[in-house]
Amino acid sequence: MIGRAASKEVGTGAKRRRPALAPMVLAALVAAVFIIPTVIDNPFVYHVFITICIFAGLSTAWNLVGGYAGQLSLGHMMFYGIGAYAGVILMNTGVSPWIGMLVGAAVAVVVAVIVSYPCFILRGPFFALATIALLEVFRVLALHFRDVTGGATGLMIQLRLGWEWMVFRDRLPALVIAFGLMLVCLFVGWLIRSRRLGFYLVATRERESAARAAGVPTVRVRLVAVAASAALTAMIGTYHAMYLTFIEPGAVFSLTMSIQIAMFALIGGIGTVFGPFLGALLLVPLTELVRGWLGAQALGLHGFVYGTVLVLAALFMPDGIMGLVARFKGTEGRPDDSTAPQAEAIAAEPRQPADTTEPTPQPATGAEIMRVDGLSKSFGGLRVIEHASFTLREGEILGLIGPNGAGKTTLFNMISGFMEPDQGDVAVRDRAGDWVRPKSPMEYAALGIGRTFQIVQPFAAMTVEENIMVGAFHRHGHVGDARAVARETAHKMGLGPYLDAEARGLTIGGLKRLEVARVMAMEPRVLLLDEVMAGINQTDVRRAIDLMLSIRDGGVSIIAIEHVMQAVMSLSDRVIVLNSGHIITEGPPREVVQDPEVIEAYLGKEFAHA
Amino acid sequence: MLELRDVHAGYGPTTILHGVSLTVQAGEVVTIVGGNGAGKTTTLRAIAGVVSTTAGQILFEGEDISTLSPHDIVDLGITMIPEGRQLFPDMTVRENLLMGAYRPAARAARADTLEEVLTLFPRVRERIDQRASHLSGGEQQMVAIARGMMARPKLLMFDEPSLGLAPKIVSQVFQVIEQIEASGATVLIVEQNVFHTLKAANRGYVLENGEIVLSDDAEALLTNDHIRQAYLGI
Amino acid sequence: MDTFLQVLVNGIMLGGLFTIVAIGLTLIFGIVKVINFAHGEFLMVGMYLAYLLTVGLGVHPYVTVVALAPALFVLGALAQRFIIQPLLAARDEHVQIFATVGLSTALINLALMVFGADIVNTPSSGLRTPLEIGPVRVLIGQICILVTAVVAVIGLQLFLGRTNTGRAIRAVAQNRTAAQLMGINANRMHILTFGIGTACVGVAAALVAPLYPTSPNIGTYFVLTAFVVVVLGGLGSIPGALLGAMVIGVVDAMSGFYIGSDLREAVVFGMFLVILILRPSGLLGSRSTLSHVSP
Amino acid sequence: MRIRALAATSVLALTIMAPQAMAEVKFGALYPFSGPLALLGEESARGLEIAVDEINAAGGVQGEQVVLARGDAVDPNQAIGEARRLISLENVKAVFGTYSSSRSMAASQVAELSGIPYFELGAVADDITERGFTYVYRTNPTADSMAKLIVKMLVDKVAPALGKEPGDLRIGIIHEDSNYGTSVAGHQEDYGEEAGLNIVSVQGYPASIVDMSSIVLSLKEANVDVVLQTSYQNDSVLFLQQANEAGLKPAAIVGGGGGYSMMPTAEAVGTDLIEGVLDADFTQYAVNTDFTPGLEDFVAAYRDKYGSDPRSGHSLNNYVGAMAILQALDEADGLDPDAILKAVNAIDIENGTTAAGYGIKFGDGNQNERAFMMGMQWQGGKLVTVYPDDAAVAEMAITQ
Repeated sequence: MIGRAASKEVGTGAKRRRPALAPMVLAALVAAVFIIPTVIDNPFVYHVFITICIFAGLSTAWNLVGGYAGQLSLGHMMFYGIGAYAGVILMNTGVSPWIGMLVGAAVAVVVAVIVSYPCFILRGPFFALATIALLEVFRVLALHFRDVTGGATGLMIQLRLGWEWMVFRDRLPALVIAFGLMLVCLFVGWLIRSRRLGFYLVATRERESAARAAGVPTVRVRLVAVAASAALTAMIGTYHAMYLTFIEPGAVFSLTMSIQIAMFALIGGIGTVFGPFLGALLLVPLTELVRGWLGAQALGLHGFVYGTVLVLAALFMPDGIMGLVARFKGTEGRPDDSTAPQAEAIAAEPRQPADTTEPTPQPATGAEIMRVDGLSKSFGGLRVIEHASFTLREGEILGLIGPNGAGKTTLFNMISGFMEPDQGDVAVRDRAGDWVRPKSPMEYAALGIGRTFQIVQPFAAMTVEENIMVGAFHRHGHVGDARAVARETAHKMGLGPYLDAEARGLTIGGLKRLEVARVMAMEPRVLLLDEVMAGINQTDVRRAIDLMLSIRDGGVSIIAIEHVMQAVMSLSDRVIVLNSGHIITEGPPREVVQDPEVIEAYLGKEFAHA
Repeated sequence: MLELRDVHAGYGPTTILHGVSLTVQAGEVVTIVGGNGAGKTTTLRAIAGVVSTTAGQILFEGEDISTLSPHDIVDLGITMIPEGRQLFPDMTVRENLLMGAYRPAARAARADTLEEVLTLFPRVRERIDQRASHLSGGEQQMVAIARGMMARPKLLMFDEPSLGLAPKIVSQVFQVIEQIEASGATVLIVEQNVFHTLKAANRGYVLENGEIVLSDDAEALLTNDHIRQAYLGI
Repeated sequence: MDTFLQVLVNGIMLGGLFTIVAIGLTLIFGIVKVINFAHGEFLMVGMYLAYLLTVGLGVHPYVTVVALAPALFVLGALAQRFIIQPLLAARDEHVQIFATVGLSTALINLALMVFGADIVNTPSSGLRTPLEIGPVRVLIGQICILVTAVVAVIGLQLFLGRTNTGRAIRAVAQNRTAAQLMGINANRMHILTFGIGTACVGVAAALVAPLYPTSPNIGTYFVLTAFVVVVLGGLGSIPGALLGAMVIGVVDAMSGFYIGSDLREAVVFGMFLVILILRPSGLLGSRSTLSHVSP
Repeated sequence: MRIRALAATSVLALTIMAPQAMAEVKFGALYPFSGPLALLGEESARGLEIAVDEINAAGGVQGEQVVLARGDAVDPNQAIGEARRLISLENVKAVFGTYSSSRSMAASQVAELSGIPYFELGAVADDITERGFTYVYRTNPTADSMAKLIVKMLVDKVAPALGKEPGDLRIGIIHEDSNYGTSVAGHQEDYGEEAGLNIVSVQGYPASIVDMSSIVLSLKEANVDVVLQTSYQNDSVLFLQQANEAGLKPAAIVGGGGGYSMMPTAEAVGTDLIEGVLDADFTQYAVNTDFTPGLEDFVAAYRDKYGSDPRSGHSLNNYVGAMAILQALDEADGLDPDAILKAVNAIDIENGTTAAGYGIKFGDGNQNERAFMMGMQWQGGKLVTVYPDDAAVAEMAITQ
């Protein structure tokens, strides 16, 4: 959960509603990286700015994986090394590094996909350790296969000058290429962040399970991010090798440099589009200066300062420069969460004055849409669900009740693909009318089955609008459409005033509604609601009921786990009672609550006889 | 013995309790009733010091404990038996019980307390050298209660003791709670099994959206229409 | 055959060395659940201290353990209290990694400033004397390391299993909230654990310093190997660390002898990756500690 | 143009902290002053500093005092940056450096493209002067000459002393696996095969290694007579200790510079253990001073300035190279690059007339074709020169 600033990003919702000052400042800074050295026209200044471009580019590319996808890679230089070796080896056989660059990028993508896929099961520090180990393996292999890589002696490029060879006597062309590469990285970073892919990545990073429920192909989006990142890193590697004219395994597969590019991102603001750029812009010249001052003073002094700065930055500036900027700008465009009562009315059309004791007239329900047959699941020795079977019809509201621990959520997990049943299966009728047996959350989502989680799973660092957009993207690939759907849904759910608020600031009630809004935005055919009424105050329960009924009237089937009996009674067309993993009864709500077995299970033995 | 005055508490930016006031007299069994998410668990956690209080006071035997840390509160004689058992899964039952008497005051009488507790829970004695994670849900709940008693608390707080247990086991758990009451201990209990709890309790509070909306004798609450409708479903 | 035996014994001795270094790491890793990239640098600091004390006071290097263990305990406890703990609340666990990486960098360079890039050698005081046992040779110092490693494993295991404090430490690791409800001060237990883990490194430093040259970068080598050992043995499992270290030690020695020294690291890290992915719980790890793998 | 000048000035003001003095000529001193190579980087730079002091005391270069602008070449990319800074901001007339081969490769390329003379005084990688550069010169001997000397020493001295034909010697080569060790070992193999030596094992290992028992064991298995090790300090110490402990006792151990030339290594392993170990390296201090005139003065100057004896021969060799260049520059006609090249190309110093023994004359690729290494042996706790004979101060002692 990195980067509060992630949600304040240029290119996302915040952009249009705020004076465009920040983008202009950023654009000016980017341009300055090119203009300053050309004006001063001094080779050293050129070098500093070329280095800024290279590190900003590398750091931005790293950020696709380390920031957006939240996978802390500390071995990213493996891709840089691949690019560098591809470029140099090919150049020395007479192939232009421009082609070498593409070859390197292609190889890096292949390597990235192969090594990342298994590593994605690893979390946080373990992913970092695995990437370090991979980097070491690459370095050792580069040392070992000296026929190809030149081994420890390294490889030198033949000094052929000109655009074709990326080597110049003048500094300007070198800057042009470095700057160009940096722009490409920034553009790709911006593009990904402002498109569906970026939303999916951040959603996956924030809450993987919720993202899967929203139909996000979590593995695929991360692989795309890794591939893009690897390709960009490799391209910069190729160019930098031409710039250095000499490469060796220790220098290109360098852990220190891998950490350094991650650090630029950290200091600038991990997960933001321009954070890594700002980090490099600030730190590269600073490092040069500090080395000038301290390098000769004492052995290791500047490394000591560098390490200390890293610790301090982690302690006091975990959101980086972009975080500071966001904090400085304050919470404009965002209501004060602590005082505003978030129990904002749910804006469903009021229905006929309803009487809770009067069962809602049951509309003619359609054909079967889901069949659950003989599901069983045990954890360890404990049978959580035993042989559960039921069907769901189109436009039906099915209440699922039972004491806590009866297995309701487990059942939900199995009929949304999050848990594989030990026995039995789930069949869903797809839009074409054929019965299919989905397996993964993604397949369930693709069939139009949306679910909420009992324990709310917001994408905490995203705004309310962005949270809902993740759901909306399921049907609307375009950002604009998704945003429109998200806003409409938000207003319907009474979340209108909080569109720009970060999800983490909402109350439990607000989060529950956000959870429903996100799944609603998927425009599902079947809605699985896990205790969405809990924590909503009494008056809103009525409105929530109306909302659900209007959803149902739109042809959506609903299965609702609910404890608020008032809601269960007035909502459900049918109620299933689950106790200790068994379905003990099912039928119309009125009948079910009269059932002595239900009363005993749900309310206790004494009550049944009372 | 225990008094909450307008307590506000929550997690991070989210406030769950919006001014909860209640009292528990020595020797009483008091229950807090409410829907999921109403703030029952948070109330107990605030008393135990696991959740920090943002406003209001929690007085225990006249002393304000709202700023104390959990281990200090345990020292004062308040023990909470958490929801979902929360045993130490890789420890044996004996080790779990010993952890209950971790604080120095309880440690002195540890052997005696253990014997007393095991007498109360013969089933736990049978399982004493098993790993906690290998026990059934009901057994785990017994161990959790036994562990709580190891601290020899003046006030014992139960959070959803019947959660996830089969009806037969639930009855057993409540029998145990009644035994504890009978021994004169003060008990504050949070439970979704409203009927059972109100049967066992002297008094009850109804908590909705982080506020106490009703308080009365347990018997009166059992016949209260609002309760019957909202929590008993009739 | 004799050669094979010698390689095997070398591997086991190396295993002893890795155990003594990794044992503190697995404790910290398994209980505080923090990945401490500065672990190797703590060892480095310990080795320099051992050198200074041995040379300065003219004592046997093993005597320095009396000062090293407490000194490193304090160092570790301070790191936990002032660097790790403030970051536990951070929304992002990555920030912790950056912090320990920063600490590691700072310590390496601090050593460079104080001692220079030159290696220093702690007097070996007879510990380098080879013993011939049948066809194999081992150093007295290596045997001391192995014995201490085994004793430390048993000792820590007893401490964690049989003492109140040890149980409290485990309780915090297994269920922090429940532990707090038992009246255990979880933060203090973490500081204590970090301190004990680092104190183990102090013991290691006193044992390792007389046998191996000390340089600012020495920790870098050890820390990666130690991570491999910890993951192989199973996170937080003390006997696992011993087993993992033995496996890595023998693999290291065998691959160095039979495959070639230049590919040794590739073999060890390759093994690490395979274990991480295929058997993330390690050899002796409990499945319940698998917080590092997606469900 | 005014704006540009202003901007340049402000950047300069930001970047340059050193005070400027009058009537001086500035050269760059580009070495790794921090990072893992800092120790010998610093030691190398001291040789250059002593040469500058000496030249300044004698009136400077063309009447101007020489000042050095330091550049810290921690890694290749920084070497490039520092080279650029020295050349464009400090406006140095030439750059001296670099000790480390990889840094030298990177930095000298900057100088070449900028047309500023670059004098390598200490890096040994052959490639540096095999790139056909115009502005890059090297005064010191290379990896190639080190390997050549070691093989010659084996054939000329070691084999006869052991009473064996060179072809009967079983030779094991081990080396740290960075550029330095790898290239020396590669040449050892080539020259060894040329000389008909029986090389039975070649093994690389990372310099950061903490346990060499596997290598020691495999050498023992291979039953080697001679071990050639090219190494830094840590691995030299480890090897000597672990070989001794494992009972590996080859008739000769020949080190290739690095750790073997350093007093701390001898202190670390003990004088007993290092006794008789051979070494090939830059000229060191226990050498026949008839062959190295000026060496004693250098050592005296070093002691004066730094308060200790030189820690290795790196300072001496940097000193010799720098002196030759600076003296040539004093004779030159101005200090523009072409004048410098002209003056340097004219250098012709005979063997046996410098403090390092070797003469200086630039040949192919601007490599000093007269540079050679010396063979040394640890005798009685000192590293004494034993080969070639005219530089030797002691007989090589080989015991069977």
